[in-house]
Amino acid sequence: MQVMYFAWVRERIGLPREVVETSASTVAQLVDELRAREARYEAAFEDVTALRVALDQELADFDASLEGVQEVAFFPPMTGG
Amino acid sequence: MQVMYFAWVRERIGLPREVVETSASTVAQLVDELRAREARYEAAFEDVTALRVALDQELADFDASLEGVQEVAFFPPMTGG
Amino acid sequence: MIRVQAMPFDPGGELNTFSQGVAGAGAIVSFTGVVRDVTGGLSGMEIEHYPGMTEKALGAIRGEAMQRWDLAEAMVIHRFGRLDVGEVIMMVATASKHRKDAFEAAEFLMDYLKSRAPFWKKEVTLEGSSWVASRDEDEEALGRW
Amino acid sequence: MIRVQAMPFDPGGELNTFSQGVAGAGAIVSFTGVVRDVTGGLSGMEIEHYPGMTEKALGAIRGEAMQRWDLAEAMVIHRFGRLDVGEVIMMVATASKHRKDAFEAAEFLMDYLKSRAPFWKKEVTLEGSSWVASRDEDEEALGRW
Repeated sequence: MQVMYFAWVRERIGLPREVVETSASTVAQLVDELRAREARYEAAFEDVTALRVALDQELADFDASLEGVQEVAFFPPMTGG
Repeated sequence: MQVMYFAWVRERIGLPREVVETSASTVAQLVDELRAREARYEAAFEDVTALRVALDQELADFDASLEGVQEVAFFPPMTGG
Repeated sequence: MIRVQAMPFDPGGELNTFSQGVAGAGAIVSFTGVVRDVTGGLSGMEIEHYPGMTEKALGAIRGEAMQRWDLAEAMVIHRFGRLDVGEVIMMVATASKHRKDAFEAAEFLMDYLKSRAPFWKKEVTLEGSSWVASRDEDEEALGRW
Repeated sequence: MIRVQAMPFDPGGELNTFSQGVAGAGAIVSFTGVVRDVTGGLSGMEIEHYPGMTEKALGAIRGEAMQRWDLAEAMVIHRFGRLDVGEVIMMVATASKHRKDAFEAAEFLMDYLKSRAPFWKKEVTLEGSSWVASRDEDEEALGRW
């Protein structure tokens, strides 16, 4: 599964994207797996309410299923315009 | 007193402005005087609710006083923009 | 800035000039009104106005917008005289730190100048010409403010 | 029309091109966002985005605006990458027969792209750089629609 990070999530984790082997069935489970990896992931995901997630480039909730999903992206709330 | 006419009021009366000698103390009295003059004035002022009036270039009501007023203008509702 | 003129003007150029003149205000809203042949057969428009009162009325409307919203600047340009289909009739622009202020003030300017600035439009077709009737909804739009 | 680009663009030129392309729609509203040094000391801005999702999100927001209002056309241009103070960040334009539709749709587009299109702004000063925090009022603005 392709996992992407943007803005300060990318900076904290230290890379823009990576391929993750996971059996997580929801976004929340994937977050728990990533957070358990290393301090930099823990730092990025310490407050999930400050984060947004997109599944295959559509905004989703953290309890959404990962079934069939190829691309997961984590980022802070958008600040365009 | 300078009296001015715009848009279809001007067209019905047939002139854009004229000096009117009047002792009318309100706009409504001036309208009655003008209407009594000729058919073209009667035609212009037949429905006063379809008209607007400005006194010295400020919108006013038909019962407004003419005291001290130098310029009266009659016209249909505005259609700018 | 208020301008009442017979001459055509370039809305894009005006927008850029306006925008460059308002340091500190990052939100710029513009409204442009263009003569359109909606029904088919329109050859143009004649706009009559009341010189003197027009400038005063637009100045007062602009002044009220500047007081009611947090604006760095507000601009109104309105043409009079003969206009062809496709020509720009008028333009409003507002600049603020906040997009909401810029939007609301631009709508306010449009609503007020529609019904309170002394302009009268006459549509010219091949068959003749007729004064544009005022619309109840334009008068009602003022109720919002 | 949706455009996401690193290159600067000319808002006045875009407004004119847009306006000329929408025959029949006499009411044109535009919003332009400019990098402003509000606090003093800002040297520029970095805008990051999510290629692919950005175009999809803007397309979906534009599509919803076209459905909900009587629009002839709606346009969004948004830059990414490094921008200096005074540069234009983005622009929205709408065209309609009715000024109310043009205004509302432009506000809708702005409110949605602020909080739903994947852009992130970073302010760059001489002391360093920091991500712009999202504002509660931007999220709340969506409640209107």
